[in-house]
Amino acid sequence: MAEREKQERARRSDAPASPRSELCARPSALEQYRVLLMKDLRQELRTKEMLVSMGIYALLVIVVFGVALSFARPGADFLEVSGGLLWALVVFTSLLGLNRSFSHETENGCLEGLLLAPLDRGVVFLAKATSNLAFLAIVEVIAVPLYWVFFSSFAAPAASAPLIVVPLLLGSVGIAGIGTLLSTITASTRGKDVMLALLFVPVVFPLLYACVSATTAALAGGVLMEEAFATSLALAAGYDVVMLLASWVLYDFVVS
Amino acid sequence: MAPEGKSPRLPEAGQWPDRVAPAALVAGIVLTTVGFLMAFLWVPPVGGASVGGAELIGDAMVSQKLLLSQKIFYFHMPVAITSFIALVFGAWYSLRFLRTREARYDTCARIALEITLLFIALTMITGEMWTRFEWGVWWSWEPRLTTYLVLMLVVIAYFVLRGSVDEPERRAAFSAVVAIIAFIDAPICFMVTRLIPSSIHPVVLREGGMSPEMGLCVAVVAAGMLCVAFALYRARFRQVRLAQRVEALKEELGD
Amino acid sequence: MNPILADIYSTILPSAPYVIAAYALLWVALLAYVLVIARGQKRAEAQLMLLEEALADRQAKGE
Amino acid sequence: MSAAPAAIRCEGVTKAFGTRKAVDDLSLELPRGAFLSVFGPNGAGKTTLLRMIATLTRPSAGRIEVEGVDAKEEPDRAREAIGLISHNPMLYPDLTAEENLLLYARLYGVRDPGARVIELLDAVGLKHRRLDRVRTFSRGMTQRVSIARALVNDPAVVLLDEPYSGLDPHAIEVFDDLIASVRQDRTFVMVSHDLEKGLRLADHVLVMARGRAVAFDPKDELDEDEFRALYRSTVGMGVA
Repeated sequence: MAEREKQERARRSDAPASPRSELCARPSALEQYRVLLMKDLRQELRTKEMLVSMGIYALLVIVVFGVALSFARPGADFLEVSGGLLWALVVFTSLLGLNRSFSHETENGCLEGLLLAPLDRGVVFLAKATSNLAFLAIVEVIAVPLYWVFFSSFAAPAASAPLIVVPLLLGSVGIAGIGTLLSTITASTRGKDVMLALLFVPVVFPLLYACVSATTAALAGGVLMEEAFATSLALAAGYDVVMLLASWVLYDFVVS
Repeated sequence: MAPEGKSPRLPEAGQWPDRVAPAALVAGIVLTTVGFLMAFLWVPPVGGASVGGAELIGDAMVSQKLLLSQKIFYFHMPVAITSFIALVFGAWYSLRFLRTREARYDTCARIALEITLLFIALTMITGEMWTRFEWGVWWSWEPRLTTYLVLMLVVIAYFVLRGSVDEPERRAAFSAVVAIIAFIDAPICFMVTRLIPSSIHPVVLREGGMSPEMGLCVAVVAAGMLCVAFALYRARFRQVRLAQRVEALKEELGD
Repeated sequence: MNPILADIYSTILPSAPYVIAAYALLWVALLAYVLVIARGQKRAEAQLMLLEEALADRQAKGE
Repeated sequence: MSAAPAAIRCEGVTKAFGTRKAVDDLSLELPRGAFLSVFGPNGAGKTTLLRMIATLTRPSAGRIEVEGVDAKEEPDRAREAIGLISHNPMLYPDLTAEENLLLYARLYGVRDPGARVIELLDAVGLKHRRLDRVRTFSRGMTQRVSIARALVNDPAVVLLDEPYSGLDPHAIEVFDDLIASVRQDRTFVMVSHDLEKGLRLADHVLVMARGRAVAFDPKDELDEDEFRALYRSTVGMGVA
């Protein structure tokens, strides 16, 4: 039995070394990752579809917040709410972007074209997650100062306010990671917009909770800052690591 | 096994689990009844959930310890345990499906998640009644309740997702991935809501350990609930399998 | 009313509806799931009957 | 030990989910340089077979070898030998023709991507349109870029999945000429509804019904009238 297997293996390795054409040399995964990422960025730079729609959407959400808060009395209490509002803005905007990002891939069956190439599925995931992260970051860079401009009259944030960059970064990484997996799933379902929201919101709930806590702590400063900031960030980072790993492993099953 | 060739080969049934199932059902009923009687007649009264000091929840100051409502706990907790165990099975079957690509594991995972949803709903119902009475509010963002709400939403999303994918194999793969994500998400969610101190939500102390009587009662009911869950799982499995067999037969005869 | 009795009842009566509701709803939900199973079973049986009819028709035609 | 491995060898290939078998115990061996046409009614498993050969779907059982490489064990090596043209062009509409091809060329690690892409675009007659976005192309032109895309890695095996759908007669003619010009010594497998077209190009035919191979023959051993009758009866099976 084992003998036969050995022969079988020998026969197989006898077969021509590779059916690959002379023209090609297998590129490294890093090179493929770079190529895929550049593709997403170039496409976006050309159409600006995602960035524009996400940016305008963020502005609209800010306007809605403005209405919602128009009868609130300005005061220090606002700082406790503002972290949460900021994250509501981020979540809704990223939902919009995630929905968009994968419709490019399914539009002409492009995803299949990528899968035909000798390409690790993890690379596809990482490239897509990176580009989603990049777009989300760009939108945040515009939306967060805007948010500050509109609402800074309510209450002056504590001196530690610039630290909100850290939870924003951790949150965006997690959102881009798990969001890429979930949007790949929902891209080929019926009613995909609703489906993505339905899956995405409960799954990112823990991350959201941790990030809101850290953001609020940074904005309010004081005791809250000392108590909650580090713990929240550690938990958010833990979530990122676990979920990114899980998404990376599970991605193969989603695309094939 | 099924004769080879065209005859439809399907998720097996009729082996030991099906023989055990009726016994499990009886055991489940007996154990839960015993647990019920124990809870009301035997376990000494304990204070209900107490709040750290006096807290304002909803409109009422809550500080007192209430006796009878605590009896809900003896069913609330076993039901919660059962739902999580069902989720573990669901995730495990999903994993096995992804590795083997066999349709029967997909069916198993789906039914395990149905059971999960059922028991999560039970947890929410019993938990609600407790919250309503003890704190006078319908909802409180307490870590456990929040975790279960999130878990319930993910499981509901799982079934909505199943409904919106037509291709059976793709549906199975997608839902398996979601089930595994749900399984990873739940403990993280609990940890996050638990570990982050919140200035707004009261910290509910229910620990301080259970007395041996309480522990025994919870254990009896938990065992009973697990038996009931198993019997239900098996009954549902047989029914779904029958439906699948009929479908397969219809296809064979259809043309 | 006897003040002591009133005191005892006061610890039990207000919570009784919630306790009863919790237990009742628990079993109601389990029962609902059993009904779902039963309905599925019934549907499968109906389908099976259709198949039997089709088979009978086919045999009748074949002869 | 055979002298040269077949271009495509399937052994007992099955794709099943539950009781439903899309492809059922299918075996065939296709020599290098052959042109195989696969016929069959809707749902016969033609596309599933093609997708399995293309390594997009994993077979539940059996073995597929592409150019002597086991497609299940070493999908990436098999992929290097495969090009797929489908009714879906698999091109990003907002990138230019050149950028699209460059993307794929780099993914396959083509040594001189720039030159290769120009050469291919020249071959499909779209060199002068290479800086236009694919979105602005007609269906026929898109499909020609799609041919160039499939050939970017100089594959030994080219798979065609209903390539004619949505093309007008003129575009079909151009498409056929192109296929003929890139034929060289490549192996082709085509899934098509169009019996006449499939027969004209092919030197091997495979008829499938309900996942099984009803007939697999080299074309010159084939009585065409008999084949047409068989085709009609199998297609009829699917419709009823």
